[in-house]
Amino acid sequence: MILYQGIIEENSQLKTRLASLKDDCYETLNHAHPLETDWVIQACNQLTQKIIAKQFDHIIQPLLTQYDIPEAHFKHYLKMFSQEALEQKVAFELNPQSMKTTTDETHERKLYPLGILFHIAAGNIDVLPAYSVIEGLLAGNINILKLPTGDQGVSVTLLNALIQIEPRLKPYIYVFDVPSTDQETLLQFSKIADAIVVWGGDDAVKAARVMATANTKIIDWGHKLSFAYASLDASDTDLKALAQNIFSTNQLLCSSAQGIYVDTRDYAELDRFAERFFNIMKGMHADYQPVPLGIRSQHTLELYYEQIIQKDTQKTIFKHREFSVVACRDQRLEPSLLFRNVWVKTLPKEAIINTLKPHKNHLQTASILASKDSYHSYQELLIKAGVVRIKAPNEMSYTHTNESHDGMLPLRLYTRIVDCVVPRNDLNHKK
Amino acid sequence: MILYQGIIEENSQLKTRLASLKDDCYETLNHAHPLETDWVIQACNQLTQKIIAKQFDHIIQPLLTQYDIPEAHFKHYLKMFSQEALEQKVAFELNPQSMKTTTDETHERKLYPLGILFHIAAGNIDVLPAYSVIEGLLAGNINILKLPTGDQGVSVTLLNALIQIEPRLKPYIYVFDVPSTDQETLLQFSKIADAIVVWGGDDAVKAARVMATANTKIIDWGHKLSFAYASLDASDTDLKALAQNIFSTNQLLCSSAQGIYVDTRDYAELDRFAERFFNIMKGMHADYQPVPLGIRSQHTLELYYEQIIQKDTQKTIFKHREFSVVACRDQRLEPSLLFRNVWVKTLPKEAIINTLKPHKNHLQTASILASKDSYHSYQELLIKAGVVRIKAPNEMSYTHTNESHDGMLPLRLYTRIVDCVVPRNDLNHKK
Amino acid sequence: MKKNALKKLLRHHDPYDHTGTDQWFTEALTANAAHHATHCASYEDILKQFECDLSTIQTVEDIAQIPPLPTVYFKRHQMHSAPLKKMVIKATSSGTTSGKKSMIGMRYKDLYNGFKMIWKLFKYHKLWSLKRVNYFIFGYEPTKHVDLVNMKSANGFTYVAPAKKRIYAMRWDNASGGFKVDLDTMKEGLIKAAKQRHPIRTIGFPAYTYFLLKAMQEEGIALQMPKGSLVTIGGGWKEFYTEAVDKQAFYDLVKQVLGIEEKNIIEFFGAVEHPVVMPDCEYHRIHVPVYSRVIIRDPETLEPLPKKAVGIINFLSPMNQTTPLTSVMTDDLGILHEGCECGLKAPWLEIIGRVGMKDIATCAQGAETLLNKTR
Amino acid sequence: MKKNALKKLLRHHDPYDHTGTDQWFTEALTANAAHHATHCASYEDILKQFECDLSTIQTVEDIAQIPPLPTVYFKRHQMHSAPLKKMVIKATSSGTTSGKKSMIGMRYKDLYNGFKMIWKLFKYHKLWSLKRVNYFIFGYEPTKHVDLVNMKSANGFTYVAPAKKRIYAMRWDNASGGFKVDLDTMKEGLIKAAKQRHPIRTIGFPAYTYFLLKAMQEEGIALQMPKGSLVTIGGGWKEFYTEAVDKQAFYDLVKQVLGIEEKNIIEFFGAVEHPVVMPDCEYHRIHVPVYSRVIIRDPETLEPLPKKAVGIINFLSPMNQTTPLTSVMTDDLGILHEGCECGLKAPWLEIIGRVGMKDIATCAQGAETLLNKTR
Repeated sequence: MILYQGIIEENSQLKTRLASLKDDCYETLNHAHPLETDWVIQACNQLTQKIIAKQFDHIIQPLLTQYDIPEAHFKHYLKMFSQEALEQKVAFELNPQSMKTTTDETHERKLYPLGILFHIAAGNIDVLPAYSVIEGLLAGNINILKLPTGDQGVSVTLLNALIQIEPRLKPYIYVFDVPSTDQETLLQFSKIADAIVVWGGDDAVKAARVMATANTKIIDWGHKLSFAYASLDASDTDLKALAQNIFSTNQLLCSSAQGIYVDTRDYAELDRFAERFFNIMKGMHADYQPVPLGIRSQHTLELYYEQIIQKDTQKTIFKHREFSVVACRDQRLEPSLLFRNVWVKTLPKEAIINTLKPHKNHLQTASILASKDSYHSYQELLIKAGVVRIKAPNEMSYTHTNESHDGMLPLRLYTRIVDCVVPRNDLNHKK
Repeated sequence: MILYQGIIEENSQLKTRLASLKDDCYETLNHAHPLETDWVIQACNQLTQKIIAKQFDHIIQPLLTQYDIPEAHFKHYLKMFSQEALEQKVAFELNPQSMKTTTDETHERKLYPLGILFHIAAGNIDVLPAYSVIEGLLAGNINILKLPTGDQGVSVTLLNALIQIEPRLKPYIYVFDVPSTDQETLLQFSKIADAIVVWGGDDAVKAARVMATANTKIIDWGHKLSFAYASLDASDTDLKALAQNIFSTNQLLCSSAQGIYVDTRDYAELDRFAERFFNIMKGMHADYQPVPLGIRSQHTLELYYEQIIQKDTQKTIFKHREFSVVACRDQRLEPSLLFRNVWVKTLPKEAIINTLKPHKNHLQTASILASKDSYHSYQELLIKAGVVRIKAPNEMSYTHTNESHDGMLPLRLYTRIVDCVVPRNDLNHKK
Repeated sequence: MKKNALKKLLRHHDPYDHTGTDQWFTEALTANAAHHATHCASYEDILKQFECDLSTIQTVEDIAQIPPLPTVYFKRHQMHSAPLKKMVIKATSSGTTSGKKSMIGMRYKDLYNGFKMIWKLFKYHKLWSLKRVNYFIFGYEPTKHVDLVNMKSANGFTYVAPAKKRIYAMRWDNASGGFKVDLDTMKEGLIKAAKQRHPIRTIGFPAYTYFLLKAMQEEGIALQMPKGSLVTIGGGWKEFYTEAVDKQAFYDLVKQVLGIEEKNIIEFFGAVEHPVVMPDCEYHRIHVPVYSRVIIRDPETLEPLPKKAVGIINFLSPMNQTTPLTSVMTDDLGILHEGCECGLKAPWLEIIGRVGMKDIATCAQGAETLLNKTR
Repeated sequence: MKKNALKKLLRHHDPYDHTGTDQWFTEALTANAAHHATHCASYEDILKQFECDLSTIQTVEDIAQIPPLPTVYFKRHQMHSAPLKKMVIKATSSGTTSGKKSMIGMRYKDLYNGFKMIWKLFKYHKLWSLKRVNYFIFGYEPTKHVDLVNMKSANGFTYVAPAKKRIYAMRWDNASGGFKVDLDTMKEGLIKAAKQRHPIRTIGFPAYTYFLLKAMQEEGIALQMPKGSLVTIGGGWKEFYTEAVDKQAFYDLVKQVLGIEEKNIIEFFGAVEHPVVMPDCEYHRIHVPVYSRVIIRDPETLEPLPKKAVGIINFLSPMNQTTPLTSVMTDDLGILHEGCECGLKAPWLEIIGRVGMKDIATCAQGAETLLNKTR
């Protein structure tokens, strides 16, 4: 599906639309009223109301089911699009007051949009592509969105709903459903754009870097890894909270814990810790919808394989029908098998930086399961190693008001500061 | 030359130092006292005093001569490193107050350095590599600097002088003189670094993007193009001011005017404008040190060639021994022949965006030479096309207090925001 | 004595008579396991690890005791009961995104036994023919550059009936150093063949066959192929899954474009890690031949399940003495059924799909790669 | 009549007698210009544009009136007075970063005249020899893959004295499809040659020669080459500029490592766009042979300058009838001197360097590329 200036069309129109896209974008820059943040905020706010009023349940409910998202979480996310939240976001990220120079009246400094953004969306959560475009709009940009492979139309529906509410957004939104393999079309988008906003794995980020010309900015929101860090005396409360994150996100989010690092060098202690966590999971799993049979089968096979090679790996495997905990003998930060399969590894405090720093920008959230006396020293080391979010175990995937995105402020990256001299004529002084 | 934790060494030590670099950087993260901005500011301030006191004239004076930089300009640049200016810069760019959330005491937000920066410096002005490292230090980072080809040792001298003043900077500065062709070594640096800060042309930016792994950020300060935009009724005062920029910078800076776009469609008017500017240059050139013979010879040849092909290009050539003005029939934004050879092209107001926008992130400074009534509409169009600095003609290459760099704030890009939950224990409330 | 079991199995007149061959199969299988345990130390270790005593395996009910090796094991480890140089075919499975491939070896003995199996099976399905046919191979042209089992089997298949001509969809291109898809030549060849008296046989990847026929249909091409023409498909079902082509739609397409009846469309089910080929019956069901037994295992406990239950497919076969394919756990989910309108009593296998959710969505970095690796 | 002028010029006994050949040169040059104007429309246009009337050129003082073509013109335009297929040599200049190369053609006639020129010049410099020598060529091995003038001239030079052996520094490597530098073989060859009785001749790029000798010096190698050995260098001075090797240091290095005296080191100055070879004298000065005249032009006005003044070097020569090289403006700055201890009266040319500041520093985007293009 294509969404082009408020018109929804078949993919077969791609060539025609591609031919006019650059001129249409330039036309908007030339003659359209510059996009006002308030239009976007009001439109999002109204759309939120409609969603709360269940007008979009036909697309929202299947998503919640598919990703097993509790209604409460969804409500929380929805709040992010309320007028209040968006106004706060814009005020915090763009902070127009901070542009004022008090020392010199001969110069003005103002934020402007970059101009045209090309979003390469990833397919992990279906509303993310639309979210990326909304951020682009909040910063005042024209947005070209490439939908992820297998997109089910949610983004187009939501963005089109925004346009219905606020038709002045029309010339600022272009959505195309082009496969990632169609490099030629992607290159054309990137040539038009001031910046490529790329979501996705390392391959997507790398591909964008290789594709783009040097005068196209690349803003990447690559995939990240998150984990928990625990001391041996971690409380049951904390461990339960962590299990809650693992069960409820299925470890699919960048912010989901993939595993637990334990502050020990002793494998026997590690195994005891793993078993303890396994038992905690066992006590909780019934509260969550089971994962699909296909996934469970895959884990059974993967863990059966682990069992076969156990002689070599020396891993200790705790397997339940629905989840597993594997105590490893290495320290490598890696994704888990996902869907409630947790690795547990030793990572003595002294080794935190040397082990995790090589992962640098891949690190995102950590939760710390430790008593008060060691908590802060753990936190400092994890931050130095590159972690950008320290969260409570059950809140690892919970987004707070005005949070940065992977340590950066998206709206700032989508804008540029323009410095202007105040011309002599206007100033009426100076030689 | 190598500068490694305060020790100056021969390039032959490269292999040994390379082998320990990662561990030494990690050791600093692990155990060194985190770098305080104030150390850097104080050290820069003291170094500035020493330079003013002529203690570094043996390296500074040859630079000023080589680049024909007037003493006054240099003094102006020097002021940027005073305590007051740097404190202002840090306050404006990092603005730690803005990180405070007033609405929620359960979360803390703080700026942290990215960690380790790898600066790939360009060779255009000899103090720039050192400047890039100072920005990295102000943001609290460990800095690895690759000197540009043909570096004359100024950066090492200055950075070493900083370390002499403030020895606590030692573990935060590493300078290597590695050729750009030694991709293997550069890749090793980039693997250690959280971000590559790349200065230079499109090729350098592109090479960094291709080289770096996806989890290495790339912050590029690519080469830019600047120009003047004039209406036919531009004042002599403005034209003289522009000529001043062209004579004094030799068009070598990103911010130097390469040529003048004129708001007309009429080639005859364009030619008259070109001749007028030529005559203004003629009246001023004696005030400036002549460009070297080799350069002049090159221009003579280039313009002689232009003369031979004039039948095809229809350019009008105004040539003086020391400079030239060429009225062209195309509208392409391009570098001039440099060293006081100015192109003049038609660019009617209506065509500004369509002509310039394709250059997007290559655009930097424009000066507007026009009467009050058209000035602001020109400015708006130029900004929309992507220009990030609008300057008075003689101040195009003059850096103002707290100016952004190519529309971005470097210190912001060299830091990350870390969001931390305030642990329950500390907070004493919440379940 | 046990060695004779395999011979007897291969000599048995009815390739679908399970009851009549259960004992020979059991004996041949344990003999095969013992052979691998003797010649391959890591296989012996695995038998020990799972406390499998081959001597206790007496009836076909017991064969589930032999620990199945998951296909991922063959992808990550090389495991052979014969030196590499003794192998005449080193088959690698294709199509894994991660680049990890199973390495399966075959010796002359295996090939010879395989030929005997194919002789029986093809005879049963009336595939042998003395009439010359035009082959359309939706696969790779044979070349020294690549070593893919699909290529080898597709090409070998062109000797089942004498070939008049062979046209390949994927031809080696020296310029690019790789294969290039050339469906145009295939199309023109088909149009030409419809006017001739020699039957055609198409062979190969269902996806390519489908793409070409679909394109021809869109051009309004409707041919009538000579009597005795066959469409055979197989060798790579993954493409079929992702394109989600409904099988019936495919049969209708073949009928419409080539004028070949559904009963003359034959699918071969097979896997690199399982040395038995399975042609489908006229009702397009994959009956298990006597050279193979299928156990469906619980997706959570891996315990054998009864008929009609969904589980992970475990193939057992004594057909390969080079690589320990004795009992192989696939990545596929399936159901074993009994009773078919075609009259065959051998159970038939319904393939449900690959383990792991398809199009799985995650942003945890590296997970995609990992998931692909395990598929 | 005028055509005979070139013949007379080539037949003149003393290749450095300017006074005795001025008139023939002038006549040959105007005839050459007229020839090109007749066969090459764009050359005719340029003569017209600069209002050059060839008939007014009577004495050698007048030849400055012929408009010189800058080398950049040959790099950006193809300009020939003969069809491409008639050319036996299509020389391209190497070493420009931008990839733009001059295309210079030569026909048999040009080659034949060139041979006559070289015969005279080499005779004068006593370079012809009947003694077999070992050649060490710091250049490209001849191959069908590349078409570089340096390669051709270096190889042609190995017929000046009969070759015993030829060792090339740059050898074609089929694997990589490019040339590979192999200085080790050169080094070993030199060590071996020092023990033999045949003299050696080295030929080619000064930079490579320098690098090898420097490496040998660092290894403490000091050879004594057989009597009659020569070091000849030329073909690419740019490398020398950037390495900033002092010439005397180079001569000393040759003496120390190869035991060859300074007077046996001969440099050939030349440019792709100028069809005359200029060997240096024993004082290493480049005297202008009679087949060429050099005008030094004002770097700002392009007016001819007197002797001893620094300016842009303008070469004039009637030697090429395929490409209009009649008057070529180089990118080099130089001075024309008179009087030399070697006794030659022909003026000699001092090369100051390339136009354009070296290692120019700018951040205006694209400017580097532009500057490279014009060099």
